[in-house]
Amino acid sequence: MIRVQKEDFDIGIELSKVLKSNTEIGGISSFVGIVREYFGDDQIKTMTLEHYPGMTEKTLHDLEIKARNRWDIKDVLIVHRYGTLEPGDQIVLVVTASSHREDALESCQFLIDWLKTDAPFWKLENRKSGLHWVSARTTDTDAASRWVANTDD
Amino acid sequence: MIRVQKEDFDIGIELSKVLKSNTEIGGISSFVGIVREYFGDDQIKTMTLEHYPGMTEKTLHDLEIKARNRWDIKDVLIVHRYGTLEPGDQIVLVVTASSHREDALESCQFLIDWLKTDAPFWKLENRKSGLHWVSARTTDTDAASRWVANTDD
Amino acid sequence: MQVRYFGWVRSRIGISKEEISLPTHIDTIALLIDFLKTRGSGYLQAFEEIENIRAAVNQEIAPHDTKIFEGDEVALFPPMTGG
Amino acid sequence: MQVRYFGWVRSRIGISKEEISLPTHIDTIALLIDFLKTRGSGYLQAFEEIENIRAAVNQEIAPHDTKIFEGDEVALFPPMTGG
Repeated sequence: MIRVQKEDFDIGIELSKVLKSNTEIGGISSFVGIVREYFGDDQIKTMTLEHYPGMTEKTLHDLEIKARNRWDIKDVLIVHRYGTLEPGDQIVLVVTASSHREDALESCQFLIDWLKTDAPFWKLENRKSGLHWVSARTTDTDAASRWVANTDD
Repeated sequence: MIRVQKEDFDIGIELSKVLKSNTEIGGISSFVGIVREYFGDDQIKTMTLEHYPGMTEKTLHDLEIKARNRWDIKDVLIVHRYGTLEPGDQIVLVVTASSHREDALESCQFLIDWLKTDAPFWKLENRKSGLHWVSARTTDTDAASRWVANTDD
Repeated sequence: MQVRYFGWVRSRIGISKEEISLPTHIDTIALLIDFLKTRGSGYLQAFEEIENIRAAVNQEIAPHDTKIFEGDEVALFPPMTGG
Repeated sequence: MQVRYFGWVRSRIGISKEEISLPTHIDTIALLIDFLKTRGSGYLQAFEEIENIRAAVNQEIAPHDTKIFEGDEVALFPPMTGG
């Protein structure tokens, strides 16, 4: 399941819903992205996430399908927030559940790697020094593309 | 931090404690191990975790230190239960928090891999067909040892 | 054609979407971008680093040589920073 | 010496720990195991697959050729299945 929302989420509640969805689950992997308080020495006051409604949902849904095709996973949850957030706020949640931990762990990492490069979000930081758009990191593209190189694993 | 306990844990509460521990956290990875309901077609009624008190705490603590030395992580939490559990019950929780998602994701996987092979726990399943000790899987040993081969990454 | 802008492409141009009547020879994303650059300094600034411009046609990522048609929804934006 | 058993080593032997007075020539884990195997069928069964017996000396994993001394706490158990 995927959700794109302004509201915060409660990881405990989300995980217990995933757990109750299936009795074959042996492991649940999750990742939460958090707004940091500093960019180097420059304090971040707020971070605003802009996104492309419609395309975002489509992209997250496609990523869920890809993960389900590649790993033996019993459930997937992606929750991505948009709007203006503060340091310490939760941005994104990825949860994958499987009978086997390897599938849960790998698919969670796969999803977070691809969200970085493929989900149509743009981050504007309001820092002490002024407004700054967050740049895409080439290391993120590298992290995502290694899943392409490894398709035959 | 590490904890070995009979009691269940609440992931939401544990994660929010980790999050509040440090303002430099940009990502929190977690893994929860769950008692499955079936071994093949054989229903699992309960699973009893026996452990070696003293050595368990020592081993988990050593694993925490190893992870902190190898990755840039701001916080680590390992909670491992013992005693008699039922299908759907939580067995173990590993949480790693970092400024960067790669460090959080990798260190979480490292810890769960090594817990499988190095933490002195033994699992006795009470299945429909009778009592069965859970065997160590050679794939678990392989998963743990790849972290040794990759030390120079 | 509806054209949408996001991220610093949007903030440099100053609007988030507009209706463009495509001149008939403008039939790829690359040509659309060249056409938009003639519309003012905001556009020029937005598209100055062409290697950092990503595009979507009807909400699917598309390379710059993709053919575009009058009824399409085209979006232009910087590399995405999700997650 | 205190000797502790876990997992199916414990359930086959039938006790979880015992005090053993070490004969002087028993100075490694491997020799301790051979000595224990003379104590009855539960012990024989517990240690029949020696490649599946792990040991700890004073709560540290130790190979079978590790020297042991009277005051040590030695534990014998199957491969661990944590996590």
